[in-house]
Amino acid sequence: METYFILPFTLGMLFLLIVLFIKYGLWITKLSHIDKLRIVQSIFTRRSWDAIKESFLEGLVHRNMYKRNPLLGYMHMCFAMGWFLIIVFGHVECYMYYGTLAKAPWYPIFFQYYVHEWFPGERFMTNLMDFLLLYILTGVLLAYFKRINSKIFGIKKTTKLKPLDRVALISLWFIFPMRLLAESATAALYGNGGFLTNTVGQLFVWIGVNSSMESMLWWGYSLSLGLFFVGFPFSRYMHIFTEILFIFLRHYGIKLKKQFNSYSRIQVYSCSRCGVCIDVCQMHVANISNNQSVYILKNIRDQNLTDRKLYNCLLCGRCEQACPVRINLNDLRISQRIRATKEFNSDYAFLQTLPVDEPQMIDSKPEVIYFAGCMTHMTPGIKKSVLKVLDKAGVKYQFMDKEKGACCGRPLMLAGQYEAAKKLIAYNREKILESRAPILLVSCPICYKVFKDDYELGQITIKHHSEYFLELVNQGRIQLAQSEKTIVYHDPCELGRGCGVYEPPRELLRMTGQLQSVQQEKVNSLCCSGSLGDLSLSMADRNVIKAETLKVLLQKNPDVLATACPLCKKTFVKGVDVQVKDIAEIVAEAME
Amino acid sequence: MNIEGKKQIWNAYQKEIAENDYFYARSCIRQNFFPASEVAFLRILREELHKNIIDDPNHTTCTGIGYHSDIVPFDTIQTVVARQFSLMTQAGLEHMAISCVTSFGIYTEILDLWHHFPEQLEKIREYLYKATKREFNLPKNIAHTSDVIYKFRNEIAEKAKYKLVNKQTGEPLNVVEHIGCHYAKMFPTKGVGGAEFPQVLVGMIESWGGNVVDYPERRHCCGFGFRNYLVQANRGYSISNTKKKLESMKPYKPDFIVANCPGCAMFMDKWQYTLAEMEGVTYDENGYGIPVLTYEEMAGLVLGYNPWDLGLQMHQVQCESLLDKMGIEYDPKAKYLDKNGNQMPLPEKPSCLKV
Amino acid sequence: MRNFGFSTTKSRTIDYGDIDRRLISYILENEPTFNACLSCGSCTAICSAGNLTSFNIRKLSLQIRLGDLEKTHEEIDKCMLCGKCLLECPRGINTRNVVMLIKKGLTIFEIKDKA
Amino acid sequence: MIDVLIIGGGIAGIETACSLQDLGYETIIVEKEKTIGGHLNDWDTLFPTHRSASEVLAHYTDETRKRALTIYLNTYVISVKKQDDGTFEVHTSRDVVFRSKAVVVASGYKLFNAERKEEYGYKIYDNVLTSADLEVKLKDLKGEFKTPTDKVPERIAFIHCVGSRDEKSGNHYCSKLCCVTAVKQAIHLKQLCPKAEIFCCYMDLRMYGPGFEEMYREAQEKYHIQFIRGRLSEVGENSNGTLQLKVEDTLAARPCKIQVDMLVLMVGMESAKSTELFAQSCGLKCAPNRFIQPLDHHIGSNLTNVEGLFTAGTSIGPMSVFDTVNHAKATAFAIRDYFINTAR
Repeated sequence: METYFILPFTLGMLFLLIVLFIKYGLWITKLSHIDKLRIVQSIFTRRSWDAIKESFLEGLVHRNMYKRNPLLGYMHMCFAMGWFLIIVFGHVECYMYYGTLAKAPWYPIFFQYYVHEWFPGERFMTNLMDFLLLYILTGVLLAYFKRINSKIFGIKKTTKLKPLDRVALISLWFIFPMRLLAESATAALYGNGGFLTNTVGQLFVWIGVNSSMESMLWWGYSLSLGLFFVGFPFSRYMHIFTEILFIFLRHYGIKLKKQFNSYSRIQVYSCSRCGVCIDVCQMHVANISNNQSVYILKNIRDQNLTDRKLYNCLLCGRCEQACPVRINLNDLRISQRIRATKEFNSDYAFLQTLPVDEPQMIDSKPEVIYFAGCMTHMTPGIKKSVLKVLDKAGVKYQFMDKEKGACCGRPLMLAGQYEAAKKLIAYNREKILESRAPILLVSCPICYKVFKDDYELGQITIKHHSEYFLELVNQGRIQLAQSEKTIVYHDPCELGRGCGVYEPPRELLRMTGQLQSVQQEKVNSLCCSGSLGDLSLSMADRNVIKAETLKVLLQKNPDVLATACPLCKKTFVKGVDVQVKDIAEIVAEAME
Repeated sequence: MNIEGKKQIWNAYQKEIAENDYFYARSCIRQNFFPASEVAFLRILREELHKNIIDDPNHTTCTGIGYHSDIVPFDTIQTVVARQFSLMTQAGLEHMAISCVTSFGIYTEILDLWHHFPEQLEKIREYLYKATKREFNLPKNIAHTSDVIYKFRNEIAEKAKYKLVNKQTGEPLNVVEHIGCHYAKMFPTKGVGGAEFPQVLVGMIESWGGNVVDYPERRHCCGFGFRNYLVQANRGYSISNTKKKLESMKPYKPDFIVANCPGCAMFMDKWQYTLAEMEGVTYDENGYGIPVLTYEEMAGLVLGYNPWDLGLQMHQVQCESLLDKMGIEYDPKAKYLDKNGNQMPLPEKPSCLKV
Repeated sequence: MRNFGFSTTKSRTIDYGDIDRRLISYILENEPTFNACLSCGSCTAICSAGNLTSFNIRKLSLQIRLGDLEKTHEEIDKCMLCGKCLLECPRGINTRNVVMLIKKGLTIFEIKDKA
Repeated sequence: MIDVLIIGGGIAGIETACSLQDLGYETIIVEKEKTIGGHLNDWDTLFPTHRSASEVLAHYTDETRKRALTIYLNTYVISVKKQDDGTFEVHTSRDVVFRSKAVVVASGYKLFNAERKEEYGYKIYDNVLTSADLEVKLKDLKGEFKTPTDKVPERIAFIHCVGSRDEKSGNHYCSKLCCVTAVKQAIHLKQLCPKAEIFCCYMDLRMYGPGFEEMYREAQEKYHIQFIRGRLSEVGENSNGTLQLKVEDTLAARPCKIQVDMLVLMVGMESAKSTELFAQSCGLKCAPNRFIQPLDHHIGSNLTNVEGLFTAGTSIGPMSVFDTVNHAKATAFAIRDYFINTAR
């Protein structure tokens, strides 16, 4: 009779398994046909092994999180690794005693309750299990502290909870202390147990313990487990298994689409809400602390995402870079914007009626086709410099949007106007292909990103002017003179994190001046705050964020603040005394 | 509405109106559409007020309609006006009483011009002399005929047989007054009460027992606007303006409209018919339309003249409802009899406006 | 109804007692900076869509404020959301958000263009 | 013989007297009203801070008492005559003739009489007020704000430039303070009647001073006051006592019809009638806008064409309280320079 206490655990686990089976089953069946093929084709390849390796490193060891925040990583590792090992060794112990693995699942879980006698290796196993329990308990202790005071973790703010999360969280907090108490009570009654349970058991002996009290504690242990399992699929703890699924799918080459789909959902549920994204978000500077990725993902799960939160994000990609689970946070947010705005996309019918440009070069095809973009037209210095360099190097080029040009489509993409963007893309794409130029040269990283991701230009290589100018230098077509001026370089979000271009601008700057490093650069660079990704951020807030970014950039008092984006330049140029220059301008000057 | 404030403004805009001996300048529109009004005016002046007024058959149009339609040059109209003055001079008179508001505006404008540019006056004297061998003196006083009635409104009130009062309820009738644009908008000091709150008709209405209705579009043009009516393609604009006015006065339930300008009286009357035919709307509660009177007709009714002698049967909006309200006795059978008692041809019935 | 060869014209007057305030209220609720517009026209002068079409964001904003929504749909669809106006606006109006709110508002309130 | 006679006991006159006393000169002030402070007495709050006008007034009343300044109330100046020895003889409505070494004209301004814009219906339609009437109304406000016909207003319009920049009113100049006053009053009314819709019909908005533009922006963004670029052409009264305004929204190039419960006319400043009177008696030169013509707009705005005759405050043109106080202080220094130079 007294073994009824296994019921909460068993039922809870049964429930959890059924729910997980249904959920994962649905998610996987809802993947596109191609994605499913990808899985079938990859399942028996090296990719699975890589996925297992990453699952171990990220799902259990939490390596990425550890790198970013050791204490937080350790806490997560305690829970994940500790629990995993305790289950594994629980089964080992069970096998050692019963000689079979075909025992009901509650035997390994409540092993101490069932088995009180000696068997070969018993001492070692008991102490090992005690050690693992202690290991987890240190993690639990940290979790308590984190709730009380997140600052000791170096986290500005901890995530907020909803009721089911709270149930799961509290039951989780109880599981291992309860196990300790239950095992200790048993140890007290039977005079066994390892270094931990035996010691705590001595205490029980001292206060006096009986079997009903023991049974009660085992009930407590089972109940907290059962409760946790029931809460599990509806709480953030879904991430534990979903993350593994996500890692496998990612290794199988499945990519996020523009439309929110099953894979997006898997990504959403993979978030462990560790809060790393909250930490790196620059919005805090402007006292905005409700729209960081972790909250957005939670809102997506809870289906209560407001426009205000959805659109108030610079889409700088810093959180995506920092995310230990490597969730595609930017694209996830954009897919939500696509969903929110799908009913009102423009068809840009006027594009069909625009006069066709006279071909600028009829006899020979141009070396490059240059697309300045809207923002570059607002910074004539950049445009002039690019053209000057091209002329000096004797490059045959066609200026695509010299007089009249349609927008590249990236700003629409950022706003979620995917269908509208496709219209502009089709229009511009045709013009680019018509030119027969092998290289598309761009000055604006915002354009660069969309050309690269969405234009499908085939053989045409897309180059930002920093990349192209470096090529011209290497080919000896232009020569640069080095000056003594100190320069710091600001990585534009779309060029750096967006397209992975970090080195070419730096190389050019090393040739033209004295490049200094800054505290947060390359993947960790800060956003200038001018981003078109944010639709609702006020100018005042943008200015506050900009000021903080400038503080980091100008720490060493450089002579020149260089960047490679007209929007970054335009954003920085108001409000600083230091010279703000685009790479193109610097190169053009250094040619003389 | 602060009446004291209004009176203060009126005090600032009282003009001099001659006492007697007027040279009468007729109006093209009035003599064609409201000929009985002119007759009534002369009768009131001669028989009721015992004034001397000369109606010279040699006088002509002032050519104001042509002038405002860019057909008659300015020098020409000045010469025509000069000829009227010469007729006045020839009659030994010094006071003009002008029936038409357009003419009144033109006379005023030309006299003001001559005042500021005497060389222009000399030129016109020369033109007139060359053309007709006529010479002229400038009038000492010019008044619109409504100014004259205004001046003697109290004398008329003393002789009144009827009041502007609903006989059944004893309540004063609600009257919308409409002042022709050219009466005071160009020269506010030349109109009784100024341009913003003219008193000329208000004075008559109030001294004859009526209640003046102030409504937001009170100052708005009747819609005539010369070219806007005369060019058929523009008539939509003309009628839209009238509609705006009528819509604005409708909530005040006016018993009738009175105008001092013959064009205004005509357009506010006739356009009611056109609007009813075009859009099926009328601006009173019962579908008869709002009667539109000239101030001469209003004075005539007050003095107890026969409505058919006043030519009220010639209006588009029929006036019986008003006559009934005022308790004026009339013979319905005599409505379309000519002065010899013969039946005239009956007008066609409108399809919407009730008669 | 009889045809006289002319007809009354609809008044062009904006009657403040009878303005369609749905869209403007929705925009102001979500983007209060919209009201700070001075009608300086710099947004329109720099506009990428304005360079290609007759799109005039200043005029459109004004019409929305006056509840004149007869052609808002057709007009706002010309905007490419490139953000140049955002950089140009002397009063820091979040123009791109305004555009998105106009588009969304037209959808929410089912406001269609007059044919 | 006293050192300086000051015509006008408004803030300009008192500030000049205080500053002159600090410099060691003896003054008397001649004020035509029965109390000092001039127009400030009728003002509720001051832009751009919404500070109570009575606070500023109290400051000057205290100063007057503390310094025991000599002030002749209920006394107006009839003529100012310059003597051969350079001193002045000032005849007033009192029997005494004042003699002084210098005279300061601090006679201020008068407000445009809105009745002159008949088409706006001031004193004819009950719900038409001037900005000055509104100040008085706000100053004496007890309980809920209501229109003159006792209604909680749902719509209010402010009309800028009433009698300013208007040839037809005889004033071609800009009164420069009405714009910001309208914004201040609009905000104040919006605070009192949060549900009211408030319109400001303007020709240009001239937010020239510190904090003015910020206030304007606040009015737009926070208080949703609607600014219509267009000048009121005429006002009509509806049967329910509301007013119908005709304005063109010149930016939209369309006529507008606005029905309001209350209309506030932003009346401009004009040269005081009394100034014109005695200006003639001493040959003081007036500018085409009828205010006194300063000797030099840039470096001598306190001096006039008559040596020894100075100006302070709005006798030379529209000025805010802030500008007036500064101008008056500068006048004191100009007088000291004059005395030093003539003694030499």
